[in-house]
Amino acid sequence: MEHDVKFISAIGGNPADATHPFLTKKKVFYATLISTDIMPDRPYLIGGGDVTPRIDMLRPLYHKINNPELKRWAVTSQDDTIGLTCQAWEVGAAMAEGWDIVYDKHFSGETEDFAPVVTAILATKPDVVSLNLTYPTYVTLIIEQLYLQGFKGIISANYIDTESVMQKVPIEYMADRKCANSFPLFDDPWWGEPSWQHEFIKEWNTKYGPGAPGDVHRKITGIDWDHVIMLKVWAHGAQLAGSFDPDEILKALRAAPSIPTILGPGVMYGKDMWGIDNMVSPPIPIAEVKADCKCKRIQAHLKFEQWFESRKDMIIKVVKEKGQYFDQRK
Amino acid sequence: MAMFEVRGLCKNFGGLTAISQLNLEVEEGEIRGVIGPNGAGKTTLFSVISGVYKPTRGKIVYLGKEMSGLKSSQIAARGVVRTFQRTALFHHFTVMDNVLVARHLRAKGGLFRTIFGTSRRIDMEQEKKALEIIDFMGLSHLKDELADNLPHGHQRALGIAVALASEPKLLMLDEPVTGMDPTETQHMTDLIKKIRDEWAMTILLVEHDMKVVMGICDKISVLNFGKKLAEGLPQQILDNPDVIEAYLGGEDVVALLGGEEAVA
Amino acid sequence: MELTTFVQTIANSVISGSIYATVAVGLALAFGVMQMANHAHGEFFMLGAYVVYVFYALGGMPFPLAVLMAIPTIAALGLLTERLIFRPTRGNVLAGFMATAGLTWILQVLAGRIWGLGFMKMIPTPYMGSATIAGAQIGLQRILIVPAAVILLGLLWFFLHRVRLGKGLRACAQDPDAAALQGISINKMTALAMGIAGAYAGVAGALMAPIHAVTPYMGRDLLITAFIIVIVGGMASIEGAVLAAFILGFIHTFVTTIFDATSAVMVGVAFMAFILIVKPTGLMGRVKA
Amino acid sequence: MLKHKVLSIIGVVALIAVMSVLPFFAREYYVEILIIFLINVILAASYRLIATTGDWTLCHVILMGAGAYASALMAKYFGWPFWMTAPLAGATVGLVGLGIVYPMLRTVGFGFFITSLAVGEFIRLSWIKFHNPFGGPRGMINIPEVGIIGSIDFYEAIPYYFMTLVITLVCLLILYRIDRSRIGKAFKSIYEDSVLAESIGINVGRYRSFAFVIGSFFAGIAGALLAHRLGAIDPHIFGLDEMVYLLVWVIVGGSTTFAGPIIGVAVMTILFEWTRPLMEWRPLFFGVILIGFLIFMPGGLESLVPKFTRLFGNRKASQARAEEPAGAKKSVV
Repeated sequence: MEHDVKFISAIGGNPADATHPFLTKKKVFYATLISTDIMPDRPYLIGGGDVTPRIDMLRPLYHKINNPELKRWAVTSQDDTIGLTCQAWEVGAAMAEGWDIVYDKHFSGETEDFAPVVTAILATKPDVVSLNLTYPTYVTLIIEQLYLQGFKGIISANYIDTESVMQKVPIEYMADRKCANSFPLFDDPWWGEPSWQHEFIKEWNTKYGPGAPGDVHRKITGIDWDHVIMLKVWAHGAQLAGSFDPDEILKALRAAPSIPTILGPGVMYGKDMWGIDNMVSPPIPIAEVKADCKCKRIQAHLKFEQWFESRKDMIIKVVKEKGQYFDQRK
Repeated sequence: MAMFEVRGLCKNFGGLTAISQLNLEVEEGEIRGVIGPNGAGKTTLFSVISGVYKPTRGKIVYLGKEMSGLKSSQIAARGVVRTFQRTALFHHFTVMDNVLVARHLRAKGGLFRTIFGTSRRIDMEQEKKALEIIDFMGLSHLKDELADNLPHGHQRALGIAVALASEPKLLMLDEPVTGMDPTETQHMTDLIKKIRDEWAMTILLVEHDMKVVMGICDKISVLNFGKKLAEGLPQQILDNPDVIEAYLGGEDVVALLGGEEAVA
Repeated sequence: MELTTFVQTIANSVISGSIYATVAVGLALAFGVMQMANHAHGEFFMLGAYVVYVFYALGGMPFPLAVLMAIPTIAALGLLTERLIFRPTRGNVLAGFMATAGLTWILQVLAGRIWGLGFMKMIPTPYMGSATIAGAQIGLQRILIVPAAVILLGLLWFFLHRVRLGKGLRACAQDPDAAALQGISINKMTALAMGIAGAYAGVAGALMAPIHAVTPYMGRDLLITAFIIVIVGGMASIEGAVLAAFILGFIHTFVTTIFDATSAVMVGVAFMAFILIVKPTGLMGRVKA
Repeated sequence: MLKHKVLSIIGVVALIAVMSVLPFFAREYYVEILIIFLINVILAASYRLIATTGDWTLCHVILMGAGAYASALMAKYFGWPFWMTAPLAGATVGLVGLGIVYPMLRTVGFGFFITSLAVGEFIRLSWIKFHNPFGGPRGMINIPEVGIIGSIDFYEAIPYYFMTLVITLVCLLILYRIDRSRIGKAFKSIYEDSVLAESIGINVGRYRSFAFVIGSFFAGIAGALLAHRLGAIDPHIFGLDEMVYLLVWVIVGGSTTFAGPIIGVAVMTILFEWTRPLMEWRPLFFGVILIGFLIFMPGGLESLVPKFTRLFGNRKASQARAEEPAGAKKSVV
């Protein structure tokens, strides 16, 4: 640690596993997007910028409210850590919301051709096909197969890259399937004008957008703004605490009634999910793909905590059965 | 009964027959010549006996034990070792290492001895033995030279040294003197005799050089088109009209063999 | 497994078999002719897909044309590889293979640098929609692959059996020395073989571009499959490669449908090991692998 | 010859001396690099042992991975200490090697090479497939540290470095003895002329698998050292790219002499660190090096040594090479 690092922001997943003991020893404040990295023995790691798996737990609720008549819920995701853990939480939530889980398998990260995977899913005659935390590339290929193999139900996912799916599938199909995900667009009028979100997206585009000096040759992704959330949170905490000491910052954040994030005011939460209140938990937008604007539009903005408190016993039971509760993932 | 027997041996490659219904009996301590025109199946015979090819039919019996179908290494372990027509050597080994590797069968000392260096004494013995063989083949002045850098004659000699080093009871020499000048040939011929006499080995010899064959073989078997054409003492072979017909195409034998010394 | 699912899976198998075959024949042919194996074959496939990305997705050229563009482009790359890597390492198959492993890295980095990493490239599907065949729904884009593969393989067969040059190529594949004696120029033949290998890998990639996730690393996983196919088929045997390609296509697709892709590859490897034990020369090969 | 020996002994001693003071002058980061370097030395040297029989493989890195997993599992689930798990990991991988080499022996040369790629992939995929016990794509986390022995905390870089250094030296010594023993000679004789070797009683099949198993054992040891340093392992750090890096080391250094691959690792590690700034270009850079060496210096750096010695009129040059079976030009295949 030559440079006296105070804050590291990373996507998380496997890299975190190797570095963690070291960073903890050195008391480095470490933010990861993916809350599955949060562990009681990693006191200085906060997460939740990526709203996973809370969004995956709220989508069953959202679809139940809108389509109470539907019953059959199929869910899949790649078989890595985040996939396994987040799918466990989603299945728990879906069952708590009264869905029948008809398909609950993981496809391999090695998958080259998704036709067989989708064939297997459709063989279970699902009303909803949920892609949980499936990576965007796979999401595109799976939705393409759902389209080609004639799926007629609802498609729901953690994150849908509308742009690339449109290359493979008519926008109308996505609209008809009520393609829902929880990564909103920040130019969505829903945020209101003026709003922090709109300012942020404008700024990002001038910095990294097409033709800009730091042109990254792509649209902003969830990953991009996730980092912002965590940095914002940390800065806020440092302000409240008036110090860079991680313990102070954490104390301050936990005490704060509400923490500003790009998705709205959040709180420090997660003891029942990760064994420590290190998950930043803002309210969760759910957006659907619309044909008119060929884009996602926010339909709902759900608060997580109260809902979770009311369902948690059942959900946690399922997660434990799947061996994905934090104390089982050592 | 004979030390080494081949009974009704057949070897086919796809359609063509290389050896058919061959019988052979070799007595202990004998030097047996196997001759015949090119493509008569001599080298194939060696390859089958030494386990490079599996026989199509027939038996190979050595010291009363069936041997057909074993791997070359197992056959060598039983004491039957062959040399090759091509100068088969470990070309990037020194002369010494060539012979030492060939001591493999006779040397003890497994992995652990190797690792803990307790195989020193054994190594010493082996080197002593190897030097003995090298010296016997008249290569001691070259022992640290790369086999690759040796002149042809010495390479042939080394080839035999390698075979000797594995201490066979039956040694099969495949054209040991090809490409040698008269002096080298004479020297090699004497060596082969000495091997039989001093190392108490039985020798099976394939050779084109009639002088050599006639000179050292106790008995000769003539192959033609994979079949045994004749068998007997050198003189009998020379007098055998079939042999003269088939093998020497009816020309004047004596002339061909370079006069009286051959006949004698 | 329900009937429709079963039919659907058969269809999927045939499609992936067709692609495998198109990719593997080049590998087998090249190996037969020059006894050299190209580790960068998967990257040829990858670049074939990028050709379509550039000419069709970016350049707005009609899809079929873009696919055809891949043939000369990647064939040229094949010729270059033969001249610059395989000829200097001729006779040393491991050296050639490792050198092309280096080429793999070079091509992957260049593709990543030129066209960017991150998510897959966006390539609009030229022929959206799907057809129903015996209760199985298959995307037109995929159905397209089967006739394409049949034509490509047919052309190759015709070339190798009816055209003088092709016959010479086959002669080389069977016995390079004999061919040389007949006055066939080995250099010319190896170049030709690599050209064809490139063309076929390239066009396969091009056809897959709208279906497969187009990234600089898309060739990597295919490589192992392709080599398993060549080994199972019998190192230098083109017919064997085609046969093995379809067998692997069925194995991979069925195991993926019933279990998952990881198991599919594992079963594929196990199958190869089994073949090696019972028939070391491969299904239709003469030479030992 | 004796002079030659004395010189090389002095050289080795000097090298060890340098290696033992180096960490005290290096920043922590570089000590970590040195640890990985030593592990790679074991890997490369054991790879060469297999290659001396003429069998080049593409699964050696995966066998190291098998060692890493084996040691991690034993440490995690049975709570065994490192000094137990490391050798046991070696033994386990030795057995794995014995198991996989059987079908592979049906092939030679390139067939063997490519088959080993597929078989290795099988092993790697089995880690992804079986979440229990291997942890799937995430691999294994919280692998116990070597911990505190006596008063030394082996979590700290420098103690771990010295432990690794000692283990590496022991491994190298053993590998060197085998290389020089009758067994090592038998390996090389197979490479030189397997038909002749078989004809003088060397069971080629058995010795090829023997070499493969020994090589696997040491790959396993290297894996154990790696696992307990990283604290977390997953299937992706044992992929084909890493394997090709190993090939780069062996080819750049040369496989004819015992020192060759070690030189390769040293030079390439330095280059690797040196090119860190141009991260995303690095594979291209190494690809060029690989091609360059295979075409223009197939003997690797070691092949320069005899050239130099000849330059300085050393008659021993030919003998120096003579100690080794494979001429530079033959160092591959």
